[in-house]
Amino acid sequence: MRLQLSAEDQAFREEMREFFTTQVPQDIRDTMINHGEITRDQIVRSQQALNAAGLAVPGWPVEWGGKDWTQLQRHIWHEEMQLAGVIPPLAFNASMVGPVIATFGSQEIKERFLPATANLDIWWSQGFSEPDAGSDLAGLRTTAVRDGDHYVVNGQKTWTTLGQYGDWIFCLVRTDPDAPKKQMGISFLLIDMKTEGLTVRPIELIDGGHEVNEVFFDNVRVPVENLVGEENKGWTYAKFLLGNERVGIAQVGASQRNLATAKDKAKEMGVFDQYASRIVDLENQLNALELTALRVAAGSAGDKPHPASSVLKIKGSQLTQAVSDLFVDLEGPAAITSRETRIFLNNRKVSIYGGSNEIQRQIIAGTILGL
Amino acid sequence: MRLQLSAEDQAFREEMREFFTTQVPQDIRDTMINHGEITRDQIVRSQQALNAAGLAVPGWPVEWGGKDWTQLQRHIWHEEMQLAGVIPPLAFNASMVGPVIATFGSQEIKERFLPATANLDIWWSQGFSEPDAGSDLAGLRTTAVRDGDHYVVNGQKTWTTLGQYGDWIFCLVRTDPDAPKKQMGISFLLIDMKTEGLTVRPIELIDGGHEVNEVFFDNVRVPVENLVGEENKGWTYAKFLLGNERVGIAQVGASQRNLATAKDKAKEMGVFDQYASRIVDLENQLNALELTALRVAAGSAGDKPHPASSVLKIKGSQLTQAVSDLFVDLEGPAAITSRETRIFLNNRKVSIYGGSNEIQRQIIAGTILGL
Amino acid sequence: MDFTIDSEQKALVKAVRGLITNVYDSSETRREATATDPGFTAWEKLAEMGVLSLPFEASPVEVSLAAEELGKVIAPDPFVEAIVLAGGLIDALGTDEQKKQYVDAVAGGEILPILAWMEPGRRWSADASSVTFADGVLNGVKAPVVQAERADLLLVTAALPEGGTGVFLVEGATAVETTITNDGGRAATVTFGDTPAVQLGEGGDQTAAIESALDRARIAYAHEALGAMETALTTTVGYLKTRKQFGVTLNTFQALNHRAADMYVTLELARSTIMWATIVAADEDTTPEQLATAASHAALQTSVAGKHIGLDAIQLHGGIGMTAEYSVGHYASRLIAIEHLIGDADFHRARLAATVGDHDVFDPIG
Amino acid sequence: MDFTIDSEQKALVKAVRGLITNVYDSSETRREATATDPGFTAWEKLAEMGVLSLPFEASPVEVSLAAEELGKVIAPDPFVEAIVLAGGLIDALGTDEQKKQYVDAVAGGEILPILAWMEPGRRWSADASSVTFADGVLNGVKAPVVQAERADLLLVTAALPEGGTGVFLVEGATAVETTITNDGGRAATVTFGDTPAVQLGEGGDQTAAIESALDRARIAYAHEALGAMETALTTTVGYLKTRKQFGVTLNTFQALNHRAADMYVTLELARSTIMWATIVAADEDTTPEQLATAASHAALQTSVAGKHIGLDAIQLHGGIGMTAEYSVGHYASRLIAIEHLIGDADFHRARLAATVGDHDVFDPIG
Repeated sequence: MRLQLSAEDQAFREEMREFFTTQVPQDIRDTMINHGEITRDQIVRSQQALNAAGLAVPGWPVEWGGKDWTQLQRHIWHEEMQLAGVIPPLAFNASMVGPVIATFGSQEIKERFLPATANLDIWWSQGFSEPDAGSDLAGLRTTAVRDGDHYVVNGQKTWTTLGQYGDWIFCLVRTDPDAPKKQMGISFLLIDMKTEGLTVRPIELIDGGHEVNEVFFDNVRVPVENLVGEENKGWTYAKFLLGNERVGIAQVGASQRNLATAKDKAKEMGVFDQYASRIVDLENQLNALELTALRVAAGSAGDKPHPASSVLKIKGSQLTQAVSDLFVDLEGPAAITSRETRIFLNNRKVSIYGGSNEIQRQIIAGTILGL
Repeated sequence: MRLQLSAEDQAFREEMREFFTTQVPQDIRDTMINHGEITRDQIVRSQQALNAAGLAVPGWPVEWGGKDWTQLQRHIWHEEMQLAGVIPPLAFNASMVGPVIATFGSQEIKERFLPATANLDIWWSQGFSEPDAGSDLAGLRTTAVRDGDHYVVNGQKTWTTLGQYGDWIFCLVRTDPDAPKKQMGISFLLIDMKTEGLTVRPIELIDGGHEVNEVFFDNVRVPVENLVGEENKGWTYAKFLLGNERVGIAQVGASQRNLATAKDKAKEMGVFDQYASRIVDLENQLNALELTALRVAAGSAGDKPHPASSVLKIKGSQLTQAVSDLFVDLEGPAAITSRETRIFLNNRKVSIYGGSNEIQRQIIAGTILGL
Repeated sequence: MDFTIDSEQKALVKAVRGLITNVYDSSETRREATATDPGFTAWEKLAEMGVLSLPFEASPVEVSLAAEELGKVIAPDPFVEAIVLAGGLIDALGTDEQKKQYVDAVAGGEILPILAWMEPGRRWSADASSVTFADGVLNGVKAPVVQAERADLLLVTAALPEGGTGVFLVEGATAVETTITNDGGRAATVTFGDTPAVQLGEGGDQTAAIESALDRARIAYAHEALGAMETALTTTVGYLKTRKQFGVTLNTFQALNHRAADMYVTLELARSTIMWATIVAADEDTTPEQLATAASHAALQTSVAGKHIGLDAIQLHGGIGMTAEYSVGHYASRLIAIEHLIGDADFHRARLAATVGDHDVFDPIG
Repeated sequence: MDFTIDSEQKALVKAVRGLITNVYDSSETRREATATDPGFTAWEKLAEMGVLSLPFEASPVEVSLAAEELGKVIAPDPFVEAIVLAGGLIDALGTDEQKKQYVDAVAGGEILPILAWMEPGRRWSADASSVTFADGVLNGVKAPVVQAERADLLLVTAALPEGGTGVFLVEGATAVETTITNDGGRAATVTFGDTPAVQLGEGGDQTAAIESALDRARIAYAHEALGAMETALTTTVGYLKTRKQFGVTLNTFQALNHRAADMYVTLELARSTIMWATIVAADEDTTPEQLATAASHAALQTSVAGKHIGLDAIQLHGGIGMTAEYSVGHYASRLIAIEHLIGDADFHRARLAATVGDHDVFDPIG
């Protein structure tokens, strides 16, 4: 056991901190730290700044811009990024479709998409969830029927986050409706969102914002070369994608930064003493979460998700919400008009998406406890 | 809607308060209020004082000593009794076997048992739970086989509260092992605990106390005239018994009295300000509970249990435990030797017995919400 | 002690319910209403039915029953803000002449009055500090002021030169900057710069009357919240029964059912306290201190229960609960807003803590 | 940052586990041990194995690993009380001569030292107040003092005439009134009446050293609690898998499984903080302030997690969990006891609140 990072990791951490606090445009970091509205342009500029320094897609294979980092270094990278108020690389590109293409795609498809994906020249959207499926992802009904050199796609996706900015969308589609199990017969398809027959409809959320969308496919013709890997093997790639995203799942850096901001705010408002005990409780729990994330990062071998990932997801989402709740209460009567309240409402999503906390409990009970 | 009690109920309340605070021996009330150990003798003297005034078994038929009170009056009676630190009449006698005998027993059995039951000349024990049944009461396995004028009883009961003091025990026994459903073929039998073959073994609880017992039946011969009602109809009587006990289920008077004591204690120890917010929260919740109990009492018609009884059970047990927890924390370091900690540990039972809180949630979900 | 309502009150409930569920017949209708200024559409009908005259002509019981029905559909009309709070204050403090001038017009829906009492950086105090009155004019800033732009008459709390706080009437144009509130309503920052105003009533320190008016409003808000919580739970239960996942309806999953059961426990306990607070307010022997205690008990239950039920309603729905097209998210939004209009849980705990050591057992009917 | 333990440490864990699970091979064996004074039976074997010398010869890591193994079977032996706390204080403050006199004997199990620091009516303060030292004698009352009657050597904190608090050594008979603690241990009220005593170490105010010794003990207690929580959860999970009700095993009921999952979440988060606190204690650059912060973080996690896991373990068992013959109730009892030995959640929240405003983001490895 050792408290300090190794000299190497310590140097790595300082390098990251130095980069994030000096080389990413200040306007972007200020907007993040002050809970402002992030624009598409800011997300692109942020990722391109990272990518220029080779820091956008560390989890990818080295030949495609990745870094041969340890899990701990990837944790430090993510943590320092969040603490500095840097917008993390777009998850759809960096953590989702990128690794799938890099792992399962043909050389041709890799060359065609990976550089543009790392640099956010292509903005990817995710086409997984469907209206009637919810947590039951494999129950999807969007079909892709082969017609010569094309697939013809029909159906609907939903909860497509930031789909309004999307250039391309990676989709799970049903290519074999007669497969004996619903997990079979699914393929992983890349679709240009400008193709005829594809329409995006905004979904307004309860915070009044427009962050998710429905995407409709009406006889959308997709060239067969846009298939990733093999036909009907899409579920395997989807599981790989979903299991891949474990760095940063707890959003602990963001919550820590927010709690620090909340302290300043409480002091400014002259109510620090009243909230001190609540702040202590949150700091104590965030510290436990941060240390657990470190344990998971340090203890992860290879590409297997650590069984404690569900712990990080549950507690991480609860603390994101609890810190947000603190901001709302700090506002006092002004909460009724405050942006903090909209953020609080928006943050209800973090215990729902990416496998709801009920699903995570089910995973812990089943996989870890054997219940 | 009206805030005050009716003039009649107000007078009733004053009469009860007057009686409980002046006519029940002070030593008993002091022991209760100061969380002392209650003796068998104190329980008997308390009930006999109540019975002498006709206040021990108000829920019984008038001809057997009952009162033709409204549910609200029964609530007031119970509440004032608890606030005054009076030991409520022994539930096994007053709320369980008494009403069953009065409702389903023959005239002979009524005359034989009811007066002595009301006056606690007979101390009844309850023989319902069995070691392998838990919440699944109907899965009982103790058998009673007819042999001439007797039943021969074999098996084991457990969780028999205060069974060490018991004179008689009322038991659910299986008289027809071949009945098509497990709820059928059960009978309700009264057994003299001095009968040969019946042994009581103490169960020590985690607070170090001896409050529950196992009761073993080894060819215990019970005269057939000790059967209540009809053979194989015992489940009906048991359901009646279990549904009957809704007055006082929330123990709100006791919790209110305890919270008042806790306030005094916090003041004495000079830590009132530190605990004020927690005390407020408890008082707020107890007030909600008390008002809900009043609503239930006022809204109950006839003998149907009000659907909100499960609400009272869940919240009542949680608040009993929460007030107990406050006492432990007030003790500070002395908690490791304090009787309050043993009471706290003992109070874990209140969310387990009488239908655990998990069972109560199941009842609410199923019966009230239709889930 | 009697929690039942009489047949006239039942008829009132039925009438208000009929009216309001007709105006806001779906979540979509309500969304359309809040999308266009001033953000509510039932006002005239409520006036016609006499709902707006309840605080002046009936008891707090009728007021609360109406508020609860409005809460069940989270009607965006400012019944509590304008009628119970501002109207109630005119009724409580106004001179005969002022009452004559305003009460019928308020009850008739012709004049919408609003109380501007909250000040930036302060927390639900009944006294004013940053807005002052002197020499016939008001100066300072009030925020947030619900529906200030739509208001025909502002009642403004202001610090008096001689100490204490008075209520002042301002008609017509003031500097108002309006934003959409997080529950789809409107609130504004109102700036007074030498704004001429006359005091409501006989003058002098009116802090106690303001506090009591706030407490009555808190109780009415609590009933509005109660209605909202009830619908949020009913909607959630309905969803669990019908929504299928993994080939079965969600009520197959015991963990979700138990969460719903806990919501029911919370709802019924809150209901008892909130109903009781109304009965306390309606009782003629109630002192201002008793009213304050009852209002804080109701507000504390409302804050804690509103958050529990509102947020779990979203969680048990999953993604659909996050969308503006579906209803439950709006219920959660409104419940969070009410918490911060009536004073949050911390505020009411502190208010109750000031007296919790003065009594032994708290007796709600004593 | 490294949470892993080396092969020697793994061997230590294995050895301690082997020893202690042999001595306390069942819940029944432990009950028998606690039924007879002094209430523990592994002491000699722990001495033989060298476990009692760990605080003097090894790092806090080894101490914590041993404490955790003892916690897994809730061994009633006063390892933390006598060896980590009292022994640690002798080692930290004693003169060379005192150390020579006591350390080996303590490590060898020949002398059982106990620190008498808590005073009736006070809450976990490191300074003494009601026990005073003057003119070579102690006066006043200490309580509760764990295992005071069995102790061969009492270390007594006492207020000094010139201000500050010193640690004094008392050998042999003192007025001791022993009771059984709620977790089956022994604690006493110890009364000093002109009791002759000599100060440990060089004299003067020793409050800071006492505080650091308490903080090191808190971290060891936290590991003991961690071991207890782990067993409580494991036992509960095992019960859910095997116990049948309504004809099926309890793990058929999703609501119960989700409760167990929440216990696991609590356990793993507590584990991270508690392990980290040990690493902080083991680091040679750690300041007393950093040690105090780490200890309070660990203690706060321990209090909250211990209550959650201990009490839910009983609840998920049902009636059997309430009985002294079954194990989980004793785990809950010990967890509640530890909370009140190390300072409860309120105490540590207040302690952390004193500095929480001084830093921006709290960095556990900075």
